[in-house]
Amino acid sequence: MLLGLYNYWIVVVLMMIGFYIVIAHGNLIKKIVGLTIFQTSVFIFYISMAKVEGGTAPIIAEGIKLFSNPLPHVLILTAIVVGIATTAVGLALVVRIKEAYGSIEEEEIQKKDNLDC
Amino acid sequence: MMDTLMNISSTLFLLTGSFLCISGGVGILRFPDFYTRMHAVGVTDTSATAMILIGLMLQNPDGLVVIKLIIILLMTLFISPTASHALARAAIHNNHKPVLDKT
Amino acid sequence: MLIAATIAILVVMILAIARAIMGPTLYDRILAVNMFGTKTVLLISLLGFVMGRPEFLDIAIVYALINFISVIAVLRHSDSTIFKAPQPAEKEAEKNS
Amino acid sequence: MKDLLAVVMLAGIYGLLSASFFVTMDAVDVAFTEASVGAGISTLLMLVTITMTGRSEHPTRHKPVLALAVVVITGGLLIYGTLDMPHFGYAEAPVHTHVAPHYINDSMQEIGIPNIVTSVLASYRGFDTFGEVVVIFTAGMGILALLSMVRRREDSASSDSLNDSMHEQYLVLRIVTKILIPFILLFALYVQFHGDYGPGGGFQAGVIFAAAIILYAMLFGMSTARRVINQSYIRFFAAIGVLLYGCVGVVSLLNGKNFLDYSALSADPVAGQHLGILLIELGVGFTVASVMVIIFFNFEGRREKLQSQENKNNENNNKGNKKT
Amino acid sequence: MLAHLPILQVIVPLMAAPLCLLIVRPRLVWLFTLIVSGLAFLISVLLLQQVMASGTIIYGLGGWDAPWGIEYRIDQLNALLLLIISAISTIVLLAAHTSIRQEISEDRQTFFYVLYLLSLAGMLGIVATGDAFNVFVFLEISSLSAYALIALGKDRRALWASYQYLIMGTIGATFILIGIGLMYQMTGTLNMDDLSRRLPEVANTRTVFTAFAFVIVGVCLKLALFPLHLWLPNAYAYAPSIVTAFFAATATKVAIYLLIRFTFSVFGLSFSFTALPLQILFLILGLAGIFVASTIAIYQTNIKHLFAYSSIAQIGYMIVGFSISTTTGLMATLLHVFNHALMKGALFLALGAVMYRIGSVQLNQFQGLGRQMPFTMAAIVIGGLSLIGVPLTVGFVSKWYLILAAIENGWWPVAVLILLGSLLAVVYVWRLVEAAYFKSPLAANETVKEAPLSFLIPIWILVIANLYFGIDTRLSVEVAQAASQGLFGGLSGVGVNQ
Repeated sequence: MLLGLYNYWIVVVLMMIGFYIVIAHGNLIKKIVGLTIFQTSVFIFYISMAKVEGGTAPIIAEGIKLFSNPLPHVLILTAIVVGIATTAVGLALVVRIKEAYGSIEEEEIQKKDNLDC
Repeated sequence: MMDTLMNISSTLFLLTGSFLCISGGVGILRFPDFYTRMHAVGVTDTSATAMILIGLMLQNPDGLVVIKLIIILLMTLFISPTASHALARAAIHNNHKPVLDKT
Repeated sequence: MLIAATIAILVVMILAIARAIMGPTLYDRILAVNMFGTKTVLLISLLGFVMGRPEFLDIAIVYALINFISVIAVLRHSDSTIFKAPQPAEKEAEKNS
Repeated sequence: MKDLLAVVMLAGIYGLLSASFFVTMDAVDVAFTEASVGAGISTLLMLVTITMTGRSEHPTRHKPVLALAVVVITGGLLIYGTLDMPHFGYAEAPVHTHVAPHYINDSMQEIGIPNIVTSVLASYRGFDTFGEVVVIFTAGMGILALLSMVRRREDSASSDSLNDSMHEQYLVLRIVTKILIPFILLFALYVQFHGDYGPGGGFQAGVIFAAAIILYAMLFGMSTARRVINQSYIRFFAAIGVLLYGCVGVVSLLNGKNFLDYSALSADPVAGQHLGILLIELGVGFTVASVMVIIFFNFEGRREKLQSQENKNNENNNKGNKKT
Repeated sequence: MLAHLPILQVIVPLMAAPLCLLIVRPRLVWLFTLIVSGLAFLISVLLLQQVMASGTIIYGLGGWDAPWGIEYRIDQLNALLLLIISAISTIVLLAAHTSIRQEISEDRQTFFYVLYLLSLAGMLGIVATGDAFNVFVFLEISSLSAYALIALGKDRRALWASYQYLIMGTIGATFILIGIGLMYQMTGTLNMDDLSRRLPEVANTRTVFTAFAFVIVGVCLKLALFPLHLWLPNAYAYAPSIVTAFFAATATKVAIYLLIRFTFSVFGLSFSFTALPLQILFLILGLAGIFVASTIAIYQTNIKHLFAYSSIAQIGYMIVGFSISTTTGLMATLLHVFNHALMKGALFLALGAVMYRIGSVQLNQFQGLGRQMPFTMAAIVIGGLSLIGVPLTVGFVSKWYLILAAIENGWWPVAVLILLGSLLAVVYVWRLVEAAYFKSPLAANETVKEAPLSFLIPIWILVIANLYFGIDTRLSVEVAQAASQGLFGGLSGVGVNQ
């Protein structure tokens, strides 16, 4: 009976993989990759809640009665844009950090900072 | 009559396409070095795509869909050989040696 | 029949991912990703038919496009100095070649 | 996996996979966007970044027990939360019974566009989309504030040298691309204006348009691309997109309706909706395309600067060796 | 146009931002930004009057009714926050040109003002909207611009701080997104008012519980609540002075607003404080925040760090008031939100002035500044007294109501602890005063002059506000009281549909 939820469980696992990469890895680019995976998994979660059994894409055409829910699609369209914006800014920061510190490893940067002050 | 013919032919096309796909997949996994793998993929990719797309065209022979399918087909015919070519070129350029038989 | 083709493509996708993970060299990975992309194009077009709404093929076109662009991007940046320094895995590959 | 390049490629594959999943979940518009963004643009940006920051990750010594604990707790909480959810695909779930039916049943009369997603995106929740455009604009400004720099001659020189090397190497590529680019632009326009009837719309169109330009820049060298596309104009285009969107809203304000109420744009409300959606999609397209180009050009500019510096250093080293 | 005030509040700065790009000369851009921000301030004043006069204002965007379209919903709480944000931003901007011209290179200044406006608009949008997902969108607008603004700092550590903030902030935002998604899945709506009506039906499901937990954690990440505060000190310390002054006074306040809005209005008091042991949890975290942060602040040598940690401590006070969750307690929190904005605005602006003259805010640099920059240092002293909570300053008012609330609830120990926390504030403020007035200036700083008027005017506007609202508490108290009572009445106040 709980099988009706398997989809959400997979999504949760994906989310957690991304989340783990973000908080556990020391490499700045890897953190950002993890962030994208985390967000994408959240998108998958939204989209799967919009699915209706036997429904089709919410584009009205004759002869089709049952549509999936369009609202989460809209939300996720917006969220994807937000995601790419964040990724771009984050990567720009990584580039600048590399130029300033000569490294993109969290530990080394911390060391250099401690030297600074 | 016509439909049955079409169905049969599309089925055939799809089957051939799938077979080519699989063989390509096996190839990319099993072949010893980069260039041979590339051969496997480069050959099967294009033809398999063509086969399957033609099969789909026969499935649903009406206006826009077929046109789009043709566009996709053309794009793949353009792109995938170009990509393979450029890839091999780059591999050579950054002197990446093929495996010659060790006998 | 469509289903059969879809399954075949999914299988191939898995193989491609395997190659992309194993490597060993950069070019193997690019190759695998490129193959994966073309297979995705096929998968999308097939899915359209499987779900009975084949008018959404634009997505497949975009895929083909994006795939091309990403391959070119990798190739172009493979000229830059940083990629010239190969990974240990690749060094081994060079050795037994 | 220590090779960042492989990491990025696999991330791109994840984008492609999730997009195919969206197709199976009937979310064609989302799949469209995810394909062009998740698999395309973000992978591209990460690649450029890697070429600047180096490709291998240093091994981390400490064992991240704490991180693991946090993740396990969060995941556990989420799983626990899913237990009372309506089942997957269950048609009577509140999601499908409360607000959405209104969109599905009435959007055809109120807005008259077959693509429900577009009508919700552009009209019912038009303000969210305005916010979305502003987010992209913000990102563009942020990139400019972080990466933009005054260009000098030696940078372009280095890019020219790269340019030539590409020329010898990828002749075939260039020719094919030359043929493709016009079609890509055409396709972008199709996506832009077909968004009311099928998947697509301003955002996707903008990304595709930008993709064409990026393709050109990658194959024909940045300096050539800079000659074709003037940076300062692109900034203005980005601004104009946002302004166009906003002005549509302001016009409806001046006509005495609420902000972004397109029915104020014309005597016949449905026609007004059509006009409004057309205009704002244009605005979205403008902003997205130009911001994407801005982002890519600034990253590339940084890369060229670094490369030219490296070349200079190498030359100096060689000179030093000769002297000794 | 009066009917359209709620939306004008947000779109005026929002659309001014791209216009800035069309103006080239930084000075003009600054003037333009200042005018726009002043306009926003004017609008927020009018809004506050309207709300106090005629209750909640509802504004349906795109002309669609609430659950289908997005609606703006301004009650006393929103109006108060809008007023604070736009006022602080306007005052801070007065000093911007002088400070920015020195701290940011010529070709970046335009982008600075664009991002500043965007961030302002984002905060206003978060506060004004009545739609859960719209909150997320505007949250991202303000955060993205914030990351870029912080990274504009001169020191390279600004980049690293900004990156950490980006990671933390994005995780927080994604958590909020997950929470909103779960809520939506159980209720099928995104409109806050609608949510507050439909959530009770499903209140005892595990999903809603999870949704609540995620939203709260996400907001607390943005809020820099004690254990999650790690991104804040560096971000404040290395950002350009103007940015620090603006964010220290406003950013965390917006997060507090979100916390209050979600717990009281959306989930409803009865659910919020029974589902989780939220009350006691927040009480502990708040008190811990007060003591730990104040103690760390005492050992800082970089004064920006010092006041950043004191901000975390002040957030602790607000959370304590929030956790008391009586009308008085909430009122104290809102008062403290208002007052803390005044104090920290003044303090960080004064630090900006010191930065402008000396180029550093290390403690030893302050030696003897009491004689060289008398007005600036006097402002810092008054701000510090206000932080401590000395009578006749605003700090006293909010602490007074806070202790009152604690005692009403019979929480004597809490009241005592709050007083002890203030004593810690005495310590770290004293170190600054000592350095400034009882030490002879460094040889390097012999020739330092008083800060220019463009700094002194905004600083002293804020300082005088500090004193005025400390003496004549009618206005602030009245608004805060109305707001907290409105919250306990729930969201469904008398709506004036426009």
